Amino acid sequence: MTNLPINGADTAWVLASAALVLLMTPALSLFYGGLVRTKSTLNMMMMSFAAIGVGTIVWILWGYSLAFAPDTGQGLIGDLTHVGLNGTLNTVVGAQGSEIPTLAFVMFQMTFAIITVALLSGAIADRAKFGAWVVFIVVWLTLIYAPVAHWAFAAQGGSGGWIIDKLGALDFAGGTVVEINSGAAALALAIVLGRREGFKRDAMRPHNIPFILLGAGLLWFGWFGFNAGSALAAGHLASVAMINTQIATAAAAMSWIAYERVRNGKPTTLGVASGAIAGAVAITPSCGFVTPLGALVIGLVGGVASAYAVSLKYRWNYDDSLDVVGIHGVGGFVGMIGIGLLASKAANSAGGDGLFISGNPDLLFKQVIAATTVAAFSFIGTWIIATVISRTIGFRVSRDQEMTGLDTVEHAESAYDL
Amino acid sequence: MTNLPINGADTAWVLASAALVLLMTPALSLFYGGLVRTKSTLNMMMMSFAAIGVGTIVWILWGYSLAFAPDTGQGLIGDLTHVGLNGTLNTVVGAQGSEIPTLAFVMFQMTFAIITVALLSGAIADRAKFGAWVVFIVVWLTLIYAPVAHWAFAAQGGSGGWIIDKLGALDFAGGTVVEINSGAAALALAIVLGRREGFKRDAMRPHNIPFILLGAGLLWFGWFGFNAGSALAAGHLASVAMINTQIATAAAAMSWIAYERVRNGKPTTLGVASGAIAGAVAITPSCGFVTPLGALVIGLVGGVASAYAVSLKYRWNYDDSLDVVGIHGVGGFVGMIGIGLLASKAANSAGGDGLFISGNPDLLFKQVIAATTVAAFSFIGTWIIATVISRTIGFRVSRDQEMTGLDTVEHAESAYDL
Amino acid sequence: MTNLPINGADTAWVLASAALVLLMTPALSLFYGGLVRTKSTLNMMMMSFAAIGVGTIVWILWGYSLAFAPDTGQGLIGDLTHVGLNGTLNTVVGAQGSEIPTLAFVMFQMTFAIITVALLSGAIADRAKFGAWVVFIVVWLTLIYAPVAHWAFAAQGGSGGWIIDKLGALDFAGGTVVEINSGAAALALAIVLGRREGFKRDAMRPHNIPFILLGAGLLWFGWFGFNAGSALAAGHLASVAMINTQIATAAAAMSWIAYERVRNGKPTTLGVASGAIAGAVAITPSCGFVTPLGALVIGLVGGVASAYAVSLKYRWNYDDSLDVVGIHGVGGFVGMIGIGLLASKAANSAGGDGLFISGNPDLLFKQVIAATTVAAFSFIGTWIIATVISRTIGFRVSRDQEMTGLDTVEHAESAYDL
Amino acid sequence: MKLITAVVKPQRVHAIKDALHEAGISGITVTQVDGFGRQKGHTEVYRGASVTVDFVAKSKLEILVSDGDVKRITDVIVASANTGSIGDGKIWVTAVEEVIRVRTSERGDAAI
Amino acid sequence: MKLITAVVKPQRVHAIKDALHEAGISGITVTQVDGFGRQKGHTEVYRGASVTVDFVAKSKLEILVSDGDVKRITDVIVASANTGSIGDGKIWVTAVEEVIRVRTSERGDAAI
Amino acid sequence: MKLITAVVKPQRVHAIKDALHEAGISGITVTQVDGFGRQKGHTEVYRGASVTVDFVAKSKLEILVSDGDVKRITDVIVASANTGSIGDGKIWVTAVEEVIRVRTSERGDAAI
Ligand SMILES: Nc1ncnc2c1ncn2[C@@H]1O[C@H](COP(=O)(O)OP(=O)(O)O)[C@@H](O)[C@H]1O
Ligand SMILES: Nc1ncnc2c1ncn2[C@@H]1O[C@H](COP(=O)(O)OP(=O)(O)O)[C@@H](O)[C@H]1O
Ligand SMILES: Nc1ncnc2c1ncn2[C@@H]1O[C@H](COP(=O)(O)OP(=O)(O)O)[C@@H](O)[C@H]1O
Repeated sequence: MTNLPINGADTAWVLASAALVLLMTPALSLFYGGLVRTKSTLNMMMMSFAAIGVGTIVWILWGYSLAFAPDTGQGLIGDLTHVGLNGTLNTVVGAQGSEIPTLAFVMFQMTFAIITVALLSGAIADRAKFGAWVVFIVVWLTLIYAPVAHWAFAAQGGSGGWIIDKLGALDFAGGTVVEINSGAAALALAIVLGRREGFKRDAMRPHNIPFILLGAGLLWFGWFGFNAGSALAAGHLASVAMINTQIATAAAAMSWIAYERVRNGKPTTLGVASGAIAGAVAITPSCGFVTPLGALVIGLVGGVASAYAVSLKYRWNYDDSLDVVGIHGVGGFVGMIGIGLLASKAANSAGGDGLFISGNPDLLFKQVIAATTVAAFSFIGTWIIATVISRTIGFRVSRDQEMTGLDTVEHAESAYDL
Repeated sequence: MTNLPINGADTAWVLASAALVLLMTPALSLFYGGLVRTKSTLNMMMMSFAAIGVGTIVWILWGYSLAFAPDTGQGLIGDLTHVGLNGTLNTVVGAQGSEIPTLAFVMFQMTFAIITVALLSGAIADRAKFGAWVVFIVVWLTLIYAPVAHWAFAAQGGSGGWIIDKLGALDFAGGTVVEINSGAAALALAIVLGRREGFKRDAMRPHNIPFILLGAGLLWFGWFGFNAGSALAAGHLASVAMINTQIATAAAAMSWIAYERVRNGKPTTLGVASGAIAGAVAITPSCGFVTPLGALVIGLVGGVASAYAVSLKYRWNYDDSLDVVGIHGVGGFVGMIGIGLLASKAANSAGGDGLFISGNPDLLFKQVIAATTVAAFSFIGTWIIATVISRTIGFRVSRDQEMTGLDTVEHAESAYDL
Repeated sequence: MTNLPINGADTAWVLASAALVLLMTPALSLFYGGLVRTKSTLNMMMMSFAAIGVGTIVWILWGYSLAFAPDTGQGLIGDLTHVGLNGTLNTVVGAQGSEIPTLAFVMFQMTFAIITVALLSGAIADRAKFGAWVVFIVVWLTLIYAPVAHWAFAAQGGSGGWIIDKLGALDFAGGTVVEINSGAAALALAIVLGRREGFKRDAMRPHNIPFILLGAGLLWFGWFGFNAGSALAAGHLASVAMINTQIATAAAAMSWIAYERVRNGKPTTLGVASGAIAGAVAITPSCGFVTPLGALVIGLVGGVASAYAVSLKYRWNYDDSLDVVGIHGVGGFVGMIGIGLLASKAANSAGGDGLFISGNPDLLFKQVIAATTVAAFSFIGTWIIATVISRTIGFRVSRDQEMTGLDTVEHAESAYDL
Repeated sequence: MKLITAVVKPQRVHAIKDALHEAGISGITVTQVDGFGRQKGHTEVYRGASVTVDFVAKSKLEILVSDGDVKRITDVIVASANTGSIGDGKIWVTAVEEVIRVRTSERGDAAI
Repeated sequence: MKLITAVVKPQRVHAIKDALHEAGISGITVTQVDGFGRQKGHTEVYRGASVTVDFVAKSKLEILVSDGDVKRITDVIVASANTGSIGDGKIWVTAVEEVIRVRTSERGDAAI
Repeated sequence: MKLITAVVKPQRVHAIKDALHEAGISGITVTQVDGFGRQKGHTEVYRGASVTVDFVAKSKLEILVSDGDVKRITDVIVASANTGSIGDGKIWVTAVEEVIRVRTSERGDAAI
């Protein structure tokens, strides 16, 4: 079989980006691992690594096909053409002149699926059975992630996913697919599994904040692949996406700690790390559609919104342990709505103009529909999946095991022996 | 001197890949550093950094020339044309249309030499004199690594290295040069240096498992440069190599812990990290020759094979402290033989068809010859080198120093002061 | 607006490089964080993250314009054309055939500004008010960094920055802008803030040396983007810059520990990490102008020079706590003067020939002028800025707060809860 | 004056501290210790090699009290430390000849 | 023989050690402990949630001395540990029935 | 009842524990401590600056025993802790007035 011609520069950029995004999941494992108490550090990290391991297999066997194979007709799901990566060798995808090998695209998208499910583990820190988590990954990627990815990412000339091809809402790098999806699913998981022993009573200090900062630094680094790589080409669009990512991430890190400074008196390192993530989340859907100054606004707002949102769990009594809802859910909404307000064709002529640019609320409206539909679907779907797992094989360890800590209980290991 | 024209996209990819592979050695130092006890953490990491420092100098002064300069005639070694990187400025290497600057290639290959020798340090953890290790690096890279790299990597239109140009065995990214070579050499080193004080008696728990996981994550990331970069071009082949790397690494991480779950009752985080490395090792020679489903098989087998193999040292009483033999040696064989069985021209028309694809055992036969020859050469050569060092300057610290720990003894430092 | 055409390969390389350089600041935070005592680890890391956050905002609002907008006439500073990144969307910069999007260049240069100011924090470890540090970042980037970057980096066909366009001194990747600038500024800061409680009296051991090594490893990795990315194209020049970076970094790591071995009896891990940074610093200005063997010499000298220089603070009684002066200041001078001696048109025909190559001291002379002028400007300017901050809002915490440690005092956090 | 030493489960320290506080004790010195006793440790597995961690993490509390308070305070500790399961720990009492408060040089009961 | 136990501020340990050394004491055993007392801990904040760290890090020194040295040595410790601020710590003295040096099996005052 | 306290080299703890076990002792409480004594620490070097680490890591064992067991048990410890080199450590014995097992409230020898 002859290889179809590709654009080498774009391929180089997408391959590099795929490597960067893959790194984000180990980075997340460090970020999450540092946030929990010593006794379940390894379990926390292991949940991310399981997402990589299991997610990869699911993706190549059927996940990619469900998400990106030709639509079955209603814009809801792909067909089984590419099961087992059938038909992806030596073929290409992408706009004319900007083709890349299909496998580069499969790889790049795989890393998105992996990190999205890994993010969810933050909601159920310290208390989930590892075996149940593995089962959850398989089911969730199949029933929730693949369809949502299809909706928002599978552009097939008008007959692909309903969000991108029919509704016409804009989501550059996964504000719906990754962020709102993970935020909503995390809320469902946190509710179904219930609160940790000692929630609101015991001090649950992060056990290793340098790990959190390093994790955040590596996530920041990887996010350039995530966002700028989503241009699928090395050019102007990737450049604007990259600098917007930098700006919003930096701005949110600063606005989070400014908010903390006012509210609690001190800017914290955990705040700077959390703010960075919140900003990167908020700019994820919007990085390819707004100008740098638009990104600055989205970042500043995203940081404060999430800094505020992470306290709600104490008020509303759900134990979203590592704040997936407050950071990814809320940040995702900020980004999607930010597009509706601030998108500008000056940044991307193939994008749109938001309310503040054109005075026209059309785009905003579409953004809200996309965001809320994904949130609702993901919340309900995840709630059902988690409930079924809970009632069958059980999703939570016993109270005693939880007190002892998951590292010895689930993995027969201790994180440190200093 | 005018610069010869190059392919910018391919150059960009190879430069990025070289950076990725260089990162693997600090990543390895973290992986290895976390595996040992606190008292020799720094020494463990230092051995890797010495490999970078000394390896770089050896490589530019004579290593590159021995490996890649024109063959001296028998397919065994390169000549001295490029000593001191003579004749490498502003010249190019690579297939027509896909040329890259020679220095990019020199740099990329240098990172392979560095990590290969760094890997060996795992076999002699906690007990080697640092000065002797530095001497060993120089000698081993010269007498063992450079020839083997020449054999398998120096394609010179039929008159280059014997494995690639005469035998015609396939090794995409270093299953022989890096993996089997390091595994066999590690076994020789472990035997010559002897067992650690307390081997099989004392509990030698890894002192920092989060470091191990982070190291594994960074190695995984860097391995994309290692394997996909070995295509030396940003195109279809790099893409298939990258996704195969991802698939096998993920699959082996999962198959290792599945095996552990059955044998010991629990899936461990050290297992997931070890399995990932084992899978990446197994796919290293094969990533550019098999289909994604082939990579899945190789990964699943590689993980279980290495999980089984790492216990052998307790039975056979050699103290390969950090399991270089069980992971790199065994994984390298799995990958080389995997090519003989599963290689498919559908993945790479310039490759071959394995036994299971074509029914023809020819390729398998060549793979076995290449693998066993390298193993034998490396084992014997390393055994001689290590023995000479032992008998002259001494390779092992005193029993007392070993008990105290190498960090204070060899480096006058302590890893932590928390 | 139509996008101006770009070179995709060069764009891919610059985008990848920008990501690499951004990663250097979190890496630095780890390097610095590991060097201090536990009680101010987070503050140390936070200073770097603040440099990212604040630096990004300053850069896009006015910093980039001051540095790279058209010169105001004397070669001293850029005008306000690009305030708020005005006029940078969809435009290009770069030589013909090698154009990249302006935003890619803005992003790449931003990462340089960030890390330069972050470096300074090493001089004032354990004792600076966080709020004052934030103010300092804004002022310093504006008044010191932006002008110096303009001088040495803003080539505008003869009418740009005075160092590059008038004097004609050579600085490939920031020996003046980043290294000498940070070294001189660090000295001023250390003097203005004064010595730490217990300087020379108390043992101030690094609290986490594995972090230092990992930080050094990531810095090394990122430095390829820093130096080879400064070619702004993926070709011969980037390749020579990359391999020179590798060679000098490795050589200096080795020469530092060889020097230590002789002076103190043991090669240390902190030495290998410090030497690597010193070598990377020394090759920063010279990487694109010397041959690989020239890089080897610069690295060997740079390592020893810095290893010697870091002890001077005890003799001269200034508390440059983490040795910014000894490593970046001294290394920067080694590199700038190294060009004057060893530069060769064989490596870069657009460069020059140094004294040892051509026998002509012309270039050396220019190099010395550039280096000393930047050092003087930076030292005096920073001294004034720091003094003003000290006398107004105060730059240093109280003696009691310093004894307690900045993490609890300034950030209400503890690094570890193991 | 007496010194009451109690080796207890770490997770009970918080409750014991509260109970002591209520009983009028404000000063306590706590040390992290490894306990060997009837309660056994656990097994860990690293690359197939089993490692027995044969101690159990415990907290040791030291409390200086006046002679008359010994019974009352040990009772408080027993009550608040008890979980009824093995490994709940031990309390022992020793005589103290002198107590000094560093800050004021007060001695005896006044220094407690 | 007596055992002098002193719970003091960690930053004073260096000075105390020097003072003791001058007073002829060369053997000391030091333990890192958490102190609860009049001196309160501090508050930390993580994502808006306040966490009270209710103990203060202290160092516990144990020193075996001959009967006749008790007063002199406790005075030395008080003098060198005192900063005049709350939390300076406590010293207590208990009787020791026997002391043995492991290396030589010496007993009593000779073993100190 | 008596409390035997032994400060020993960490690398001997395993052997001592085994020896005590054989001697019928099952309960021990171990603390990581820093020892200052005749055995000196070591020197570290950071960027050319020498740092003296003037303590040596030691383990402190505390063992409650019945009065009659003191001699036998201290002998066991001496025998198993001894390496003949400086820094082998010290053992001291103090009187204990009361021992209580938390779980059962048993007192005296029965609680040991
Ligand atoms: N004889 C002893 N001397 C010193 N400490 C002891 C002794 N016996 C028990 N301990 C301490 O008390 C802890 C609890 O004892 P253990 O025998 O496990 O349970 P229990 O107290 O319920 O019988 C042990 O972990 C150890 O720290
Ligand atoms: N009754 C006590 N028993 C044991 N330790 C005590 C007691 N009271 C105080 N301490 C120890 O002494 C330390 C200092 O005591 P604190 O009350 O804070 O200040 P001060 O000694 O100045 O009154 C405490 O942190 C604690 O470790
Ligand atoms: N007077 C003392 N009081 C308390 N602990 C002591 C005393 N003397 C020694 N020690 C402890 O015993 C340990 C060993 O003592 P050292 O003088 O080094 O050796 P040796 O016991 O062989 O004479 C010391 O590290 C210290 O922890």
